[in-house]
Amino acid sequence: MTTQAALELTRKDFVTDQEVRWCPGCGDYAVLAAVQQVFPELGIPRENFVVVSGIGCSSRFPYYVNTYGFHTIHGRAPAVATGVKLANPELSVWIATGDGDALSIGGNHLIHLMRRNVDVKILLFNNRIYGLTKGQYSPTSELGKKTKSSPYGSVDRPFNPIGLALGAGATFVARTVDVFAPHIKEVLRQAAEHRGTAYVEVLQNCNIYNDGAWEPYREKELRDDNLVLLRNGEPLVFGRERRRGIRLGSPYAPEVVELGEGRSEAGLLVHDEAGPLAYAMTLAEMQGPDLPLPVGVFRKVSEPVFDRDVHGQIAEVTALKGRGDLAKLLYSGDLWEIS
Amino acid sequence: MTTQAALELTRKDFVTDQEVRWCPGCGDYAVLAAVQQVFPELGIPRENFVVVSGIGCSSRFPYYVNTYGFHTIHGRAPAVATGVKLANPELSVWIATGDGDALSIGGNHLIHLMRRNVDVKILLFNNRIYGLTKGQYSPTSELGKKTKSSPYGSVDRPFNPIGLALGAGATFVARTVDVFAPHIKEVLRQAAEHRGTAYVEVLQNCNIYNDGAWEPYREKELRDDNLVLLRNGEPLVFGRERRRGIRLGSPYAPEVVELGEGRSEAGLLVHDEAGPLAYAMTLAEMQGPDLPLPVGVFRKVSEPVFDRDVHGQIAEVTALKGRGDLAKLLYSGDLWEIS
Amino acid sequence: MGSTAATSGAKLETLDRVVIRFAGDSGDGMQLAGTQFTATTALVGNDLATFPDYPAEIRAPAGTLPGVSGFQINFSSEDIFTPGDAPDVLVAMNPAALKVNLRDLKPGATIIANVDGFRENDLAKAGYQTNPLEDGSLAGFQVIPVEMTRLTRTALKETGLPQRTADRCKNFFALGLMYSLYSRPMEPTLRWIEKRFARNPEIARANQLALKAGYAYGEASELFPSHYVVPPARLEPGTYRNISGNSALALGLVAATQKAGGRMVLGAYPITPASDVLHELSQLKNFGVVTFQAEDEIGAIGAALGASFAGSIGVTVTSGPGMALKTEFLNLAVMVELPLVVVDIQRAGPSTGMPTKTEQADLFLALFGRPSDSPCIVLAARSPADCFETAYEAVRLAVRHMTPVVLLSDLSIGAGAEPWRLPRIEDLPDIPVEFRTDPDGFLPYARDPRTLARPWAIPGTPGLEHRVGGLEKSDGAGHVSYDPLNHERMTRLRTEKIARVAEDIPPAEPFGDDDARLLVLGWGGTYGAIAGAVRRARAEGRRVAHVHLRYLSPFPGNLGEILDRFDRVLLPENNLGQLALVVQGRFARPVIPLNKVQGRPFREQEILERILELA
Amino acid sequence: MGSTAATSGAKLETLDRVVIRFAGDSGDGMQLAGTQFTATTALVGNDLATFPDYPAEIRAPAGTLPGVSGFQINFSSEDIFTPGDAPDVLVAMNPAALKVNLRDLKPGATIIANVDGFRENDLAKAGYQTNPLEDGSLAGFQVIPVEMTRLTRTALKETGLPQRTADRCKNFFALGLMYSLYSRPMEPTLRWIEKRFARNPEIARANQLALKAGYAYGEASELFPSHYVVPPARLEPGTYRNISGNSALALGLVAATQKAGGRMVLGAYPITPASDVLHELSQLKNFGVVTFQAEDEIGAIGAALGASFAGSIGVTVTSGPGMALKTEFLNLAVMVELPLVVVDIQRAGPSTGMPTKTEQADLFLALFGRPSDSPCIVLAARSPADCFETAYEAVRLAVRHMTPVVLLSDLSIGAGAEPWRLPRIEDLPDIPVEFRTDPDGFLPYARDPRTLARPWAIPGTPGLEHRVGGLEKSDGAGHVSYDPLNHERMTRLRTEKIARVAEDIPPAEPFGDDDARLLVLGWGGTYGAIAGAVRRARAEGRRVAHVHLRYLSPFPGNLGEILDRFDRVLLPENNLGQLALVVQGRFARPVIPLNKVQGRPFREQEILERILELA
Ligand SMILES: Cc1ncc(C[n+]2csc(CCOP(=O)(O)OP(=O)(O)O)c2C)c(N)n1
Ligand SMILES: Cc1ncc(C[n+]2csc(CCOP(=O)(O)OP(=O)(O)O)c2C)c(N)n1
Ligand code: SF4
Ligand code: SF4
Ligand SMILES: [Mg+2]
Ligand SMILES: [Mg+2]
Repeated sequence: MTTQAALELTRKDFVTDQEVRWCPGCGDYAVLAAVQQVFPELGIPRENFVVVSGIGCSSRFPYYVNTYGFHTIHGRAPAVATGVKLANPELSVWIATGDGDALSIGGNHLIHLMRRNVDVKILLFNNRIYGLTKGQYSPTSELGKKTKSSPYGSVDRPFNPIGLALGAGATFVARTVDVFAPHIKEVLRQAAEHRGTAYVEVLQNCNIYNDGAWEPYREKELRDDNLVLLRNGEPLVFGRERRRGIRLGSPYAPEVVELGEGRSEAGLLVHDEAGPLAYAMTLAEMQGPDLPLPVGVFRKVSEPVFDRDVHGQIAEVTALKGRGDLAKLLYSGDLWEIS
Repeated sequence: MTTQAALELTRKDFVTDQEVRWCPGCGDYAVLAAVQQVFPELGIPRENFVVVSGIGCSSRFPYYVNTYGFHTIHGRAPAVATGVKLANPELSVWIATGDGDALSIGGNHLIHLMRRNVDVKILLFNNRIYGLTKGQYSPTSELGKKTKSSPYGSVDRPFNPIGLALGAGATFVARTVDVFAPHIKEVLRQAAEHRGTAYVEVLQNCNIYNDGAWEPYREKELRDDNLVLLRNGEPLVFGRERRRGIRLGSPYAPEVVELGEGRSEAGLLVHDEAGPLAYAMTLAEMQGPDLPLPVGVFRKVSEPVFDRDVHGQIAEVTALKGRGDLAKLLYSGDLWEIS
Repeated sequence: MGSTAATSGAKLETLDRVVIRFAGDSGDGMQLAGTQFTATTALVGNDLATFPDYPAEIRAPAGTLPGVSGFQINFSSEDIFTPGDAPDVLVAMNPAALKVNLRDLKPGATIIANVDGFRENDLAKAGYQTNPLEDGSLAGFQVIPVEMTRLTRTALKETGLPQRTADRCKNFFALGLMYSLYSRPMEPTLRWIEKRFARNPEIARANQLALKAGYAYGEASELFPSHYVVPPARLEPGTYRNISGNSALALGLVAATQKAGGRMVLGAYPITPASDVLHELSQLKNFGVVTFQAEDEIGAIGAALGASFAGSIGVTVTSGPGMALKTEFLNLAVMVELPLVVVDIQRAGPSTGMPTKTEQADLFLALFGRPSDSPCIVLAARSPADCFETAYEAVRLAVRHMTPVVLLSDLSIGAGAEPWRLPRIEDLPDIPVEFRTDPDGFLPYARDPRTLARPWAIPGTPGLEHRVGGLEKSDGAGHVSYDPLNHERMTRLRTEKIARVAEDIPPAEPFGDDDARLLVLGWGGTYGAIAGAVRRARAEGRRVAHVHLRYLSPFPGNLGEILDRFDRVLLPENNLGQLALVVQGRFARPVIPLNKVQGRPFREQEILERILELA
Repeated sequence: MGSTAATSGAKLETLDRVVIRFAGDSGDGMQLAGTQFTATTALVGNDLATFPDYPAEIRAPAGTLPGVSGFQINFSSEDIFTPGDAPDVLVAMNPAALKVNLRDLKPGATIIANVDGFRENDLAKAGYQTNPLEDGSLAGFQVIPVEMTRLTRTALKETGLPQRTADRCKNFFALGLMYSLYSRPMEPTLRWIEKRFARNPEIARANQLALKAGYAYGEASELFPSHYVVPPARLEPGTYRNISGNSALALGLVAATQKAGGRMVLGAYPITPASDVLHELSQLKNFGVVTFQAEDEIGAIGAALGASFAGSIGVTVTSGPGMALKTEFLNLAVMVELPLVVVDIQRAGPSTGMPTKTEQADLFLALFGRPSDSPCIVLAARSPADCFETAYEAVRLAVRHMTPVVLLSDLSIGAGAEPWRLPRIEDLPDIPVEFRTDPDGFLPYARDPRTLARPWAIPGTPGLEHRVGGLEKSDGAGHVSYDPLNHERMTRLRTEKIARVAEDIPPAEPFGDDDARLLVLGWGGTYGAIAGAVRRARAEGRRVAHVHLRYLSPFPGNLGEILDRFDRVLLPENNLGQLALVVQGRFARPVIPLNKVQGRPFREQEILERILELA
C-alpha cells in the first residue's frame, strides 16, 4: 500500500479548507496537529484514510482532516467504522470521539468494536464533560461535580475508561495527553501499527466548561511528578529526576519507592504490554494522590482481527466452492419445467 | 420493611398461574426454582418485588414469578429497572436477562447500571446462544462456533462477562451454575443483601440450540475438578477431594498446585471479595484447560449507591430549602402587575 | 369437477382446488410432511401456495395448544394467489392440533385424525373433557379416524427399530395417505428420503416403509370411498422452483449485487421473522456477500451505511422492534444521500406484539417515522416470489438514486411459499454503478440533472477526499451550512429527488374491468387475497378492477389519474387504515378502508364479500 | 404615531411597535443587553416577545461570522405575537454582526454601529474588503456610528480598571443608549447590576457607569434627533413575568406533578435545544422532581417508563435525533398503557441538521413514527407562555387516560420569551390520581368504561402483583395472548381509547370573522405569525378566521365540522406539509399548504401576503 505518492505526503496535505471551529485554547487543536503530523508519516496514501466520528466538539474532527470523513450520529461511529472496514479492509480507519460520544451513548458499539478487534483506531477525547451541549457532566466526570445538569453535584460514579476497555477485551489500550506532543505522536504511531482495535484515551482540556480538569498531567511543572511513562520492557520509573519507581508491595498492591543513592531499579515493576490482563488492570487503577497516572501503551496483544477474519473466511469459502454462479444459485433446489 | 406477612411467605406465593413455556430440560427451570425458594426467605413483602426483563427465553422470567413484573424490550431492562428504583427506592428490583439481551443489544445500559451502582440485582442467563430466535451465536459464543448465522464458524471474539463487569466498575460480581442448586441460592442471597448493583452470571444450558455448552461445570462427575468455589477469606482449593489449590507462580500468574501429603494450603491465594480490581481480574481470566473456572462471588465492595444518593440529595436540598412551594416558584423572578 | 373410478376401486373425483392443512405437535414433523407434499404437488404441475404456522414458543410442552405446528397448502388447476381461506382437509395428529385448527375449517371439511394420539392424557393436555372424535361435537364435519401410530408400528416391525423411533415416522404415514387420496406419486419423496437420510439408511428405510404403508392404506381402506385428482394448472412456460418470500428476498439482493458487480454488506441483528434472510445470506459467502451480525439493530444499519459510504451495497434486514431502532440512522442516510436497503419483514405489533404472526402495519413508520422532512423510497413485496423482484428493484433504485430504500415484506409472504418462475439471468435489468473517479470539478453534493442523485465517491479514490455527515450541507460543495435559504433548497431537493423516482418506475396498471366503478387498491401481502377475490367477483359478473402498489414512495405517477376513474376505492389492509390515510392525504379524496388486524392475512372471502356489497 | 418634544430637546415620537436586534460577538454580552432591555420593557407595560439567536459553535473565533450572537425584541402598545418580522433597529457591535444580520432588516432600518469595532482586522475577519459604514453600501439604511468602545473607556477612566475589563462594559453603554432612545428607565437595570455583581462592587460600578454614559450620550448627542415612546399595552390584568418556553414547560410539568400530588421522574439526555428543561428541573429537587441524566435517550425514556410503572409521572425531554431513539420504548408505552410524557423541542433536521435553528417537522414522527398501529396523544405548544399550559395538560391527559403523550415544542418558542400572566395555583385544573389498591376483582387490563383507561396498579400494593410487557395481552386479564380476535379487539381498543380523549378536551374555536371563507389553520410555533397576520388582514378589511391546534391526536371533535364551514383552508407550517397531509387524509378535503423550511419561523408578512391572495 506504500506508494511513492504516499511517501511524499506532508502535514499540509491533511489540512482542509474549513475553518477550525473549536474555542480558542481548546485541547482539540493539539490533537489535530499531532494527527496531521503523523498521518503523512505512515506510508498510507491520503485517499485511503477514513476518519469517522460521532457528535460532539471532538467529533468535528473529520472536517479538519483532508481525507475521507464521515461525521455520523451521536455514539455510532464504531458501527459505521466497522461497515467501512467490512466493505474495504484496505482502508486505514480512525475514529474521533468524546467521553460522552464514546462512553455514554456509544458505549455498546465501543465495547463490541473492541471485543471483535476490528482494525480501527480510536481517539477518545476525554475532557470529562459534554462540551458541545455546553457543559453537562459525562460518564468520566468525578462524583460531586457541579454542572448545568447536576447543580447540587453529580452522584454518578464515573467509568475508568482504561479499565472499561480492558474489561471489554481491547487488544491495544493507551493513554496520552493533548499537549504532550511527542508522546501523543508516538502513541498514534503505535496505534497505527497495531493490527486490531487501538484505543487511545487522550486527556483533553475543555477550557470553557471544564478548565483544569487534567491540570496535574498537563502543566509542564507538575507533569513529571504525576505521570509515569509506560515503556515496554522498562521498569516503571518517574519523577522530575526519575528518582521514583513503582513496585508491588504485596501482590496487586503497587506502591511508590524512592530511587537513587544506592537504591537500584531492581524489584520495580517492569512494563509488559503483553502481560496478563490483571497486570494492565493494576496500571489502570493507578492514580493520584498516592500513585502517578500511567500514560503510554498499557496493553498491546495480538489477537484475531475481525475484518481480516471475515474476509479470510470469504476467501476460504470461495476457494472451496468457487466464485458463486448466480444462475446456479437461482436454478437450484427442486426445479420443474412447464412448457 | 420486614413485616409479619413477609416472614410467612413460601415458595408457592411466588408461583404464577401461567404455564411455564420453556423447553423441557431447559436450564432456566432450575434458576426459576431457586428464585422462588430464595425470595420468600428475604424478609421482603411479596408486593415489594419487581422483576424486570428484556426479551429472550430467559426474559420470560417475570411471567412465572408472582410479583410485580415488567417484560420490557430487548436489552433495555436496566433502564426500566433504574426508573423503578428512582420512583420508589424501597422496592427490591431484579433483572432477568440473557447473554444476548444483556451483553449484545443491552450492553450499554448494563455497564452504566453497574457504573452507577444502582441497587438492582441482575440474573444473567448465559447459554452462549440466542435461544428465542432459534440459535444464532451470541457475544459469549466461542470463536469458530457454527450457528444459523455463522454457518462457516463465528469470527467474533467473545466477551468475558465477568471481565466486562469488572471493567465497568461493578461492585458485586458473581458466577454460578443453573443446576448447582445450593450454590445458586447462596449467591442469590448474597446478591440480595448487597447494596448496589449485583451482577450474577448463571451458566445456563440451552438444551435445544447449544446443548452441553457448560458440560464440564454442570455434570456432577466433572464439576468438582473443573470449578473452584470462591469463599471469602478462604484459600482457593478445589478438586473432588479438595487436593488441589491455586497460588500465584509469579505476580499475576495463577497456577495449580497439588495439595495433601505434607503440602499445606499456605501460599495459596486467599480469596478476598474486597481485594484489588486486578485480583478479581485474575480470577476472571481463569479458565480451562489449565485452571479451574471460579464460581461464587468474585468481588463485593461497598461504594456509593446511585438511587440512595439521588434521594439523599433530594432530602438534603429539601431540608435546606424547605419543601418546594409552587406559588413561590411560579411567582418568582421579575414580576410586574397589570391592573 | 368430474368423477371416474380410481385404480383402487374408489371413486375418482376431479377438483380444481384443494386446501389441506397438516397439523400436529411441534415434534410430529408436520412441516416436513407439508413441504414434501408441496414439492410433489409442484412437480405434478399444480399452481400452489403454502403457509407454515409455527408455535410462538421454541418448544412448548408436547401435546399442548401452544405446541401445535401447522402447514397449509392450497393447490389447484387454476391460478392460485394465497395459501387458501379455509382448509378442505385437516390432518390432525393430536387433540391440540384439532382444537387449534378447528375454527379455521370450511364447513363440512374432512378431518383425518390419528386416533392413537387421542388418548386420555392427550385430551387432557388439550383441555378436552371428552373425546371430540366420539362425543358428536364434530357433527358438522366428516371425521375419518385412522390408527396412524399403530399402523406405522406394524409397517415398521420388520426394521426392529425401537418404538419411539418408529413412532417418529408417522408423519410419513400421513403423507403417504394424502398422496394416495390426492393421486400424487410417491417417487419424489422416496428419492428425497434416500438422499436426506443417506448417512442413516435404517431411518431412510423406515420412513420409506411408513410412506408406502400410508399410501397402501389409502388405496385399500374403505374409509376413503373417494379419491381425487387435481389436474395440472396452465402456468406460464418456464423453469419453476418453489420458494419462500424470505429466500426469494435474499436471492433478489444477491442477484442485484452480482448485476451491479459489487459487494453487499448485510448488517443484521437476529429477529423473528427476518432472521431467515440473515441465515440465507450467511451461506453465500462466495457471492460477494459479507454478513455482519451486529450487536443490535443500530449497529447493523450503521455498518450497512458505513459500507455504502465505502462503496458496497449496504443492506440491513429486520422486523418491527428492530425497525424502530433504525430511525436515527435512516434519517442520517437520507441526509448523506447514500444507497442503502432497509428490509422490514413486518410482524404483528405494536411493540413485541405477536412475533410469530403477520401484519402490514409498518407503512406509517416507513413513510413518516423519521424526524423532520426525511423522504426515501418505500417499496412493498406482494407475494413470496415477488420478494425476489422487489428486492432486486430496491437495490437498483438505491444505487441509481443514491438514497435509502425501505422494503416492506411481511411474515405471511416471508414464510409463505409459492412456485417461482425463474428469470433468465440475462433478462434481469442492468444495475450500472459508476463510482466517481475524476477529481476535476468534483463536488460531493453536485447532482445528476435528471435524477438529482449526487455522485458516489468512495474512499480509496485519489483526489476525491471529502467529508459527509448529518449537519445540513451546502448545495453542491457539501460544506456545513446554516444558511436559511440553502436549508430550504436542500430540503426541497431531497424531496424532489424522491419524487422524480416516479419517472423511473412503471405506471400502475389496473387489472380487471375497464368500465368498473369499483377499484380495489392494495399493497404488499394482501395481494393474493385481493387478486383471488377480484377474480371471483368478476366470475360472478361484477365489474371491478384491482391495482396493487409496489411503489409506496413515490407513488406511480399515474395513480391519481387512475383513482379518478373510479367512483369507489376499496382499500383492504392488515392494519387500521394506514395506506388509506396516505391516499386520502395525497389525493384529498375518500377511500373505503377494509381492515383486519388479527395476525393473519385476509381470506379471499372476506374481501369478496365487501366487493359484492360495493360493486 | 404622534410626536412631541423630549426632555433632551429631541423630538419625541410615539410608536406602537418596535423591533430591535442587539448583535455582536459571542463575547460582547448581547444576550445580557437583550434580556435587560426586555425586563425593563416589561415593567414599562409593553407587550413583547423576544428571541435569542446563538451561534452554532460554542466559542467560534472572536469576530467571525459564526461567532455572532443576537437577541431580538419586539415590543408594542398592542398585542404582540412574535419576536417581530424584521428589525427596525440593529445594534451592531462589529462588522460580522452587521453582515450576518443585514439581510433581515426592514428597508430603511436604523443601524447603530460601534465604529470602534470596525477596525481593519475586524473587517477582514468578517470578510469585508472595505468598511461598509463608509463605502456607501448601506445607503438604504440610516447608519448611526457611535464610538462605543472609546466612550465607555472614557466613562470608566475614573475606575482605574484595566482596559480589557473596561471594554467588556460596552454592552451596557449600548443598552443605556437604547434606553434613552426608547424612553425607558435605567433604574431596574441599575438595581439588577447591583444585585448581580454584589460580590464584585468594582465591576458593578463600572457597568453602571457605562449604562449611564450610554444613556447620557443618547440624551445629549445630536446624532439622535428623534426619541421614541411606545406606550403601555392593554394587557389582561394580573401578575406577569417574562418567560421562555423551555422554562414555562419545566414549570408546567412541576405544577402538574404538584397538583397530582406525586413525584416526577425526568429521564433525559442532553441535547440542544432541550437541555434547558433538564437544567431547569435539576434545580427543583425540593419539588418532588427526580432528574436522571441517562446514558442515552433510550435509557432516558426507559427510566421514565419504569418510573411510571412504579407510580411516578415519567417524563422525558429531547429533540429530533433523540426523539428518533425513543421510538421503540414509546411503542412499548402504548402497549403497556402507562402514563408518560415525551417532550420534543423540535429543531431543524433531518439528522443533526441545524441544531441551533428551529423547525416544526417532527409531527409525522410523533403521530406515525412507531411500528404497527400505535396511537398516542400528541399536543403542541404555540408560544413560550403556552408551554406551561400545554405541559400541564400533557400530564393531566397522560394520567387520566393512561397513555403516553407526545408534547411538541420547538426551538423558536422554547428559546423565545414573552410575558406570562401567572395563573393562580387554585385555578389550575385538578389532576386526580387514583392508584388501584383493591385486589378484589382486579384485572390489569380492565378498562374504565368512559375513558377506556386501565387501572394504575403500582408495585408495593399488596394483592395486585401482576406482569405487564410488550407482548399482546388478553383483554381484561392481561395475559399473553396470541388469539387473533383478541388482537383485533385490543388494537381497536387502543385506538378508541385515544379517540375518546376528544371528549376530554375543549372544542376548537375559530378566532376572527364568522362569515369568513378562508380559514388559516395552524399548530405549534406558527401561532404568533399567523395570529399577527390574521389581525393585520382583518385590519385591512379581509374576512378570515384562525384555528390553532393544540391537540393533534386526537383532533378536537368539532374540527371536521369547522373545516366544512370554509371554502379554503390555508395551512402554514415550518415543514413541507405534514399537518396538511394529515388533515387531508383525515377529512379527505384539500387544504392549501404554505411551507417555510429555513430554520426560522414565519414572518407575519409572509403569511399575510398569502392571506391577501386568498381572502
Ligand atoms: C442522539 C443525540 N443525542 C444527543 C445529542 C446532543 N449531543 C451532541 S454532542 C453531545 C455530547 C458531547 O460530549 P462529548 O462526546 O464528550 O464531546 P465533547 O463535546 O466534549 O468533545 C450531546 C449530548 C445528539 N447530537 N444526538
Ligand atoms: C429490538 C429487538 N431486536 C431483536 C429481537 C429478537 N430477539 C428476541 S430475543 C433475542 C436474543 C435472545 O438471546 P438471549 O438474550 O441470550 O436470551 P435466550 O433466549 O438465550 O435466553 C433476539 C435477538 C427483539 N425482540 N427486539
Ligand atoms: S466547548 Fe470545550 S471541548 Fe468544545 S471546543 Fe470549546 S473548549 Fe473545546
Ligand atoms: S430454546 Fe434453549 S434457552 Fe430457550 S427455552 Fe428452549 S432450551 Fe431454554
Ligand atoms: Mg467531552
Ligand atoms: Mg442466550
